[in-house]
Amino acid sequence: MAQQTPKNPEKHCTYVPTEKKSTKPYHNTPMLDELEKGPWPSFVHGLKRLAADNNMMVDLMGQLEHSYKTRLGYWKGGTVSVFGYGGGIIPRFTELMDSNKKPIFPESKEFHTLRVQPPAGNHYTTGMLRQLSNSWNKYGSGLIAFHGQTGNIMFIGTTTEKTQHFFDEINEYGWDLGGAGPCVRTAMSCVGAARCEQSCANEQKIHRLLVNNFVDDMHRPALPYKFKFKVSGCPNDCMNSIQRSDFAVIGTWRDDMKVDQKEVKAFVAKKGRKYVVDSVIGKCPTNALSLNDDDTLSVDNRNCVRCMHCLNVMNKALSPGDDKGVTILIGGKRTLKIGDTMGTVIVPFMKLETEEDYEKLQEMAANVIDFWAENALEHERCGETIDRIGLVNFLEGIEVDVDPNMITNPRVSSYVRTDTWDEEAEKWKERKAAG
Amino acid sequence: MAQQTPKNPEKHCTYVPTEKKSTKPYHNTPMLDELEKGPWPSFVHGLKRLAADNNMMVDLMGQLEHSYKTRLGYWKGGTVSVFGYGGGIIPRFTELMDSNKKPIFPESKEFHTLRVQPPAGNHYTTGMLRQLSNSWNKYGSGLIAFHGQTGNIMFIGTTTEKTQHFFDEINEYGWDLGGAGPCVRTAMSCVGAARCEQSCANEQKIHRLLVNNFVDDMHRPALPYKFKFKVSGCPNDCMNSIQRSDFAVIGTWRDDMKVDQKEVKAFVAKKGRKYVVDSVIGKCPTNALSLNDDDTLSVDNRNCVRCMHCLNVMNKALSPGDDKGVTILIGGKRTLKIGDTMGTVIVPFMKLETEEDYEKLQEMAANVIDFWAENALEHERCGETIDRIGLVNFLEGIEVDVDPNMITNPRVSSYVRTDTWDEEAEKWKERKAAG
Amino acid sequence: MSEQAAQPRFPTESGCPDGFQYMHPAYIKNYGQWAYHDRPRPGVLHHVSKTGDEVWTVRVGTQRQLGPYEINLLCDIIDKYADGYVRFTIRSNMEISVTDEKKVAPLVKAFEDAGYPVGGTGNSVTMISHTQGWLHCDIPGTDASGVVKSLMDELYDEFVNEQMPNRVHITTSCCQINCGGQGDIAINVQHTKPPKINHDLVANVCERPSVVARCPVAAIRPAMVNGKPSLEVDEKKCICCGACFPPCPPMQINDPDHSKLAIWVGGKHSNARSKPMFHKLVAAGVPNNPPRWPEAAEIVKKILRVYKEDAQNWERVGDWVERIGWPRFFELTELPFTKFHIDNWTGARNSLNASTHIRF
Amino acid sequence: MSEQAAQPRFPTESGCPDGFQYMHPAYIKNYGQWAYHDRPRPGVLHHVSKTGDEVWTVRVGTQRQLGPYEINLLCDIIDKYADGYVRFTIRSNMEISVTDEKKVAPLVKAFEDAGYPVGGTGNSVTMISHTQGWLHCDIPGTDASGVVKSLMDELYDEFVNEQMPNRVHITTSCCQINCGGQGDIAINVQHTKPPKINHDLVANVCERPSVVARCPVAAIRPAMVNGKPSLEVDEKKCICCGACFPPCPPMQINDPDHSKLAIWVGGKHSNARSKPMFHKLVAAGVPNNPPRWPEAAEIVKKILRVYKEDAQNWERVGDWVERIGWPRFFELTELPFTKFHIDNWTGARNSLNASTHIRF
Ligand code: SRM
Ligand code: SRM
Ligand code: SRM
Ligand code: SRM
Ligand code: SF4
Ligand code: SF4
Ligand code: SF4
Ligand code: SF4
Ligand code: SF4
Ligand code: SF4
Ligand code: SF4
Ligand code: SF4
Repeated sequence: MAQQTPKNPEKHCTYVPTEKKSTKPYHNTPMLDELEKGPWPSFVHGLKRLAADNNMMVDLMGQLEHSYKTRLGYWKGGTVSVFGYGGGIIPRFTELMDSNKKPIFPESKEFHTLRVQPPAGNHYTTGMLRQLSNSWNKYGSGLIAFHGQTGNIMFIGTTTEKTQHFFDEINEYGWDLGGAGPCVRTAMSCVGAARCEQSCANEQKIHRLLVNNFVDDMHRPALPYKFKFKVSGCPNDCMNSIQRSDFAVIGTWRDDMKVDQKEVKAFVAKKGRKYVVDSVIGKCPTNALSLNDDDTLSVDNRNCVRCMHCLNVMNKALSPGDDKGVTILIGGKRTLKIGDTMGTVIVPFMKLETEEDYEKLQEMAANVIDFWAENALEHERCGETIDRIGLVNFLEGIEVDVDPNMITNPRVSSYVRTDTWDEEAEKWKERKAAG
Repeated sequence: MAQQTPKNPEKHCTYVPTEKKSTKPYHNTPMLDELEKGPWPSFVHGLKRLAADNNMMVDLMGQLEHSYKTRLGYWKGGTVSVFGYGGGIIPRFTELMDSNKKPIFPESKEFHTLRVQPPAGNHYTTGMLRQLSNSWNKYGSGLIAFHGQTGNIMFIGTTTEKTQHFFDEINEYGWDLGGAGPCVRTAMSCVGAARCEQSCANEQKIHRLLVNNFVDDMHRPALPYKFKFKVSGCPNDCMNSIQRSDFAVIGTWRDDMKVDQKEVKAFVAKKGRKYVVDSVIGKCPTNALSLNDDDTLSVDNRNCVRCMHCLNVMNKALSPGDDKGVTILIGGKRTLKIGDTMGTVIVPFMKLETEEDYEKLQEMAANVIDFWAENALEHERCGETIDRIGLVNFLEGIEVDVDPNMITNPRVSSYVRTDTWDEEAEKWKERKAAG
Repeated sequence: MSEQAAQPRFPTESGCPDGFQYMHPAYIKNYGQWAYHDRPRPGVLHHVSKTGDEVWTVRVGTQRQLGPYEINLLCDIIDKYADGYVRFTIRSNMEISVTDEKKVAPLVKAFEDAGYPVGGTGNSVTMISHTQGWLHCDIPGTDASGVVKSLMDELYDEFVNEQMPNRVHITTSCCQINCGGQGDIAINVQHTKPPKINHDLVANVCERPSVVARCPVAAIRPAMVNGKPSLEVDEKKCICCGACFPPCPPMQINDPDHSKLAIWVGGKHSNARSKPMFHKLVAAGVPNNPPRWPEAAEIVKKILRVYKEDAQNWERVGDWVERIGWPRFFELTELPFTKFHIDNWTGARNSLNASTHIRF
Repeated sequence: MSEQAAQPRFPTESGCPDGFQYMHPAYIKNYGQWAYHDRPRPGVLHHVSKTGDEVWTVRVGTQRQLGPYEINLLCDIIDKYADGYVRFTIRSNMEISVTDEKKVAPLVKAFEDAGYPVGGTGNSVTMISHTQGWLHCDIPGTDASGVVKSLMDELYDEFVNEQMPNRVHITTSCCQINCGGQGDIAINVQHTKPPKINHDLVANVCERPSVVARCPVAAIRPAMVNGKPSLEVDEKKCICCGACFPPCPPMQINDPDHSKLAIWVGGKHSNARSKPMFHKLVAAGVPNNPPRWPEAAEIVKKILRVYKEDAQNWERVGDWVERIGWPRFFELTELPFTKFHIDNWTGARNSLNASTHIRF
């Protein structure tokens, strides 16, 4: 469907200035032009506005159009960094050369990206957005991605020289680079406690505590491979942490969920019993819910697995309990080498109240990274290490006791050596006795 | 708890004759004697009765007691067969020798077992049982196991020489050896149509058709390894065929299940709505059932996966449909080498009505065995072959088209080469068009 | 005579006999016609045919290994109180059918008087499926008949009554190969030490390449030991499965002390409700303690007690544990959870908890 | 100046900035105090605090890559019609909160007048999470911004309305590495030919051992090619994943014709109802067809249409397919089922149907 013509074209996402500041003539971009059509805000209008402003983006559009035509990419990597750091920059050099090895699109022959850590939760004032944008205009293409899939602000497109100047300027007013390469990466946390009733954790604190404890490991890549933290305030996991981070911290609660029976009745009255039975009761993964004849709700908290579904649907009537904490899962990542992995529960529940609690969290993260850094092969993610050496060896390495919550079911394979069964059984009994 | 003293000790499972026909004195068997206690019929009383009858069992008890004392077994294998056959016998020779290499228990130094195929469904007349028992008394220890876990009658304990005589005698009146070694093994089928309302197949016919088509492969072991058929009349799978056979044939139906609403109401009246909801409706794996307000039952046959549960519980009210047939799963086995495997659906539904239908079944079995025999490594079960070469290659080998019912979900791994996607997609479309 | 004897006889390859020859006439008449069944009492099935015919079937527990005495004893009862037809179930129980309800009670009584339990139907603990053990097998770590007898003595009441949430199928196996197969509860041998190799014999007795090929973890290497070709085992790799023992008896895996028992739970073959499931390890290091294996029996009884109390109608052991979760299972049974419970075999990743689904 | 410039400046390793500096005052005041929320209209969230405070949040779709013009355009609106605070979601949507309900309608209108869609909340199709593509990445098989723009044009109505059974999270990725991650629907590159190796460059550019180590199927061997040390690929083994390309650009995996798109369905991160799930392959061989990739868009729209019609309330795409079964999914979407759908990677055994559970 087509974009209806705007009332105020000068203040519209489709606006492209007629006045041209850039000195280099535009390239023909018939294919990209196709993407100016349609109702969704077009990045092509954006590129054209920048091309009107600077030559780098004129040539960038030339190379991009060429990619569209030939269905191939033309960037290669390299090494660029700012003084004192080893990572945080994704350097790009054009591969499109003419017969005498000169760049076909010289103005954008260098087109590096700076990965800058956003504030936890991606909160900004308009003032700060404008300030960042202005700095980038001075030193770069002007193009900023809010945000990359790992959470960084990506300042896309500048030269090696200007990289340093830009970093110096924004670092002065409080911004630091994120991760790139084999290092601790920029973390992500959900809006959580700031604006979400489901939050069982202080995402802001956890996020910054974890990642700012490893600034050195982030800025000077020396780990076997990337390591990502993600923090979600509840099992809805809006940060995709289980599948997309090496170290996932997810809020949950240990006591009974809160049920406001008045609101339950109101909900039933509004939606009808059938809806409640089909959409809430019937969709509980463990049949832990039943709707009483008086339109109140009974919850079998012992079998509730904190999946969040009923709290999501009956948002006003049901809430997490008071005894809040986090579950930690380790080892999630994408496909490379062994296929996708999800994080595995390593800490079923960790209370996060006192400063000591938070220190324990920090220690846990440090232990994991230390053990992994020492034992992983090159380019091996933590989840791959666990898969290779086995969960049990990993647990021993980070000094965490086995717990049945770490598994969905005990072994089905009889291929195991149980010489020391009695000792291991003793350990369990002692731990139980200790409580 | 102790066995109460019998009214008629002479006609009781605990009876041991005082009169002794065997010439060799009994060995002391304090440990075995312990197993004469308790209410369950004791095999030890049985052994003692036989020991009273023949010397072989006197010494057998001696060796068995020795095993109990030392917690070790003392049999080794060897090669014994009847004329014309290569298998069907499990030869046993004692390993317990004295200092001059003479058997410590000479009378039972040979203790071979004949595996004899029972009639499909394990049906006997008392006359036939007595006749078999008499033959075995003549030539063997007298001890018979009804039945082995693969379904054979096991005639336990005789010498190499008598093995032939016994076989000759029973073979004359209609009994044949089963399988042992790398060959087609004795099959099993449930009581099924003979006495079970759930039966969706003619187990008798399927069982004998399959196995008697391979008598040569059974009697002359020349396959990579064992191959077992099992036949269950319905998905209750009373023959454990999915996990315990290489080729499982299981009855099922394609049309709607039969619901006798009168009986449904009667059942609800008898058991109450709560029971019906908790034990039937609520336990359907696909929520395909709902209990109407008038105590009748609605079945979503489209989502019913024929699990049998509701038919099991509401046995009188619910029955399989009319359009009956079988599902075939291939590759079940126990642990060795790669861990336990279950059979995989290879034929979601096969009609078995006409003789042609049954021939198709026979062909399918022959194709599977041929392909496996040609492509398996030594000592590799069919399920291991499938696991090693991949289901797709196996299907191509036996010329069966892929079907989504063979899997629980499509691939999650992107590690696949899809060059010929379009051709494969075409095949599917053609098959759909063909209907 | 001797001449004849010298003449070898060619076998008649008759294969699997036709069951109809020996089938109860009512089965034949109503073959494929059965309408429904109920259970008038534990151990008795009542099947009704669409033709209106009815059969009552009495299920009787046996010791599986039968001699002439008990075969005749049982056949006498069947001839006298029933119709002379009998079948065996997959669990070595006898099933005797009669078409006249009046015959049921006397038939049941006759078996009970002769010491044979009537039961094993429906939601009972039926006969344990057992294997050969020391009586006959060449590789057993323990006995079969003895283990089964001891357990059935303990579970006698559960056989003759129907008091369980659903039917309970127990299996035993006398080595790790596990001919008994999967069970709601399975008691299997679990070796804990690598094989002791009798190097003098290997060369003569074993086909070394196929022994090497048999090892699931490739722990076996051909080697020369004091001048003779033999095999050696990498004891770090070896998981003591005993798979090398059948093809190569000199690889002594059995050990009176180190061959232990392990208990597995939740195996299920039927497709009822849940799909078929493998059993899972719950306890190992259980002493192999003849003649009555009391330690194994204790654990089995404990598990059954908890299952009986906690499971819902029609939940098999595996269904039940899936519902309440494994952590709760270990809590209720008070069995220790150890590192050995965490699978590490191919595909083990699928058994890890990759979610926040946790019961607190 | 130049002197100064010569003096390198030491970085302040301040790390991740404190979010409270830039947070809306109502967020700070009610931090951890929120009681519930509802959605007065698509694209607007209304959160109520235990303190009684309320905030209305307007969610606005953006093109992710923003320049000074649109940053100022959007900030002007936020300053004029809202409170000067904004946050970005994980899907590059802006969220602008106001404490006065009256401000919502004008704010929404201002964004819409400027061409920015308000939506993406609740059971809508929210913004597609995208990656870098030809714009910046060194290994892309296709573009990202262009694919997303084309798709969002097609799905515009689903973004500004809430008409789906549950929220729909779509991801795209411009190579098989898949930075976009799992999605209810994921559109990823799928290469179909092994890398073409530029042997002249390998020696200088690639650390051969680590390239060899990168291959998931061990298809790469070091080799001498016309006198130079290079690498060779066993094309029988190679599954064309492209993993060797990032560490060794001479292993050209990208091909204008043979780098196709594949569509995956049923990925799910949340723990709601079902545990997290990986997405599954449903269609491959889809042409990589800039500038608008119509073939991919068609399949995505078809899947969404069927999902919308057939799924129950609150079922995510993955939940829905699990309930109706995959055979039904292929039937309803009329997508061809092929041998490529059958997994063959480690643990694939778990994806085979080892039961008679079949829908006819
Ligand atoms: C006689 C026998 C078949 C045979 O030809 O040998 C048989 C016969 C019946 N089975 Fe079975 N099953 C028999 C072994 C099995 C087995 C295999 C085994 O025991 O090793 C299984 C699979 C076990 C497993 O899943 O691990 C088996 C799983 C079932 C089920 C499914 C139970 C469940 O809910 O999972 C049913 C349905 C039911 O219980 O109503 C069933 C139902 C029945 C019914 C009620 C069928 C009928 O309507 O007649 C039969 C009477 C059983 C009873 O005890 O009430 N039968 N049944 C077997 C008796 C064994 C015994 O002596 O105890
Ligand atoms: C006799 C019997 C146990 C019993 O007392 O009932 C038995 C006994 C033996 N089995 Fe078994 N198996 C018996 C049923 C089974 C079953 C159950 C079944 O068939 O449903 C299984 C599991 C299903 C399967 O086929 O996997 C079974 C899985 C094995 C295995 C493991 C096969 C595997 O691939 O994992 C072996 C080892 C081997 O074959 O190398 C084995 C090997 C053996 C050997 C031959 C031991 C050996 O390798 O020397 C045993 C001979 C004992 C003897 O002296 O008689 N037996 N075996 C069963 C056969 C009696 C009969 O013919 O009726
Ligand atoms: C703003 C954001 C977090 C952030 O800090 O960025 C967010 C915010 C909320 N999410 Fe989310 N989710 C956000 C990304 C996600 C993601 C990740 C993603 O989009 O890539 C997921 C996991 C997706 C998956 O499972 O693959 C996610 C899974 C959920 C769920 C679980 C849905 C389900 O049934 O599976 C809920 C519960 C619900 O829908 O009520 C939820 C609920 C919510 C609620 C309603 C929480 C609350 O009470 O305030 C928030 C308003 C959402 C809305 O649209 O109505 N949020 N939510 C993200 C908005 C993304 C966007 O712009 O569209
Ligand atoms: C920029 C970004 C995509 C985007 O446009 O948003 C991105 C871009 C690249 N990713 Fe990524 N990944 C980005 C988020 C992700 C994510 C999502 C996440 O973090 O939640 C994943 C999946 C989760 C994970 O970590 O597995 C991801 C999994 C990968 C992988 C596969 C890792 C694996 O173990 O399977 C690679 C390949 C590698 O690391 O060797 C990779 C490699 C790359 C490289 C460096 C390509 C390369 O190896 O040369 C890309 C640089 C593109 C460029 O020129 O900027 N990227 N990458 C995201 C980072 C921006 C940011 O910092 O905020
Ligand atoms: S993860 Fe939970 S707490 Fe965080 S935003 Fe999503 S729903 Fe709210
Ligand atoms: S949170 Fe999930 S598991 Fe718990 S009761 Fe609600 S729906 Fe059930
Ligand atoms: S498998 Fe089915 S048909 Fe056969 S006996 Fe069991 S319940 Fe009856
Ligand atoms: S047979 Fe099973 S799946 Fe079908 S309706 Fe009955 S319980 Fe449900
Ligand atoms: S389980 Fe092992 S020991 Fe027992 S009979 Fe089978 S093979 Fe022999
Ligand atoms: S016991 Fe098992 S693991 Fe050990 S060497 Fe023998 S076969 Fe290999
Ligand atoms: S998906 Fe591939 S091509 Fe796209 S950004 Fe990530 S690594 Fe680069
Ligand atoms: S494309 Fe993938 S499979 Fe092929 S050689 Fe490269 S890394 Fe190996």
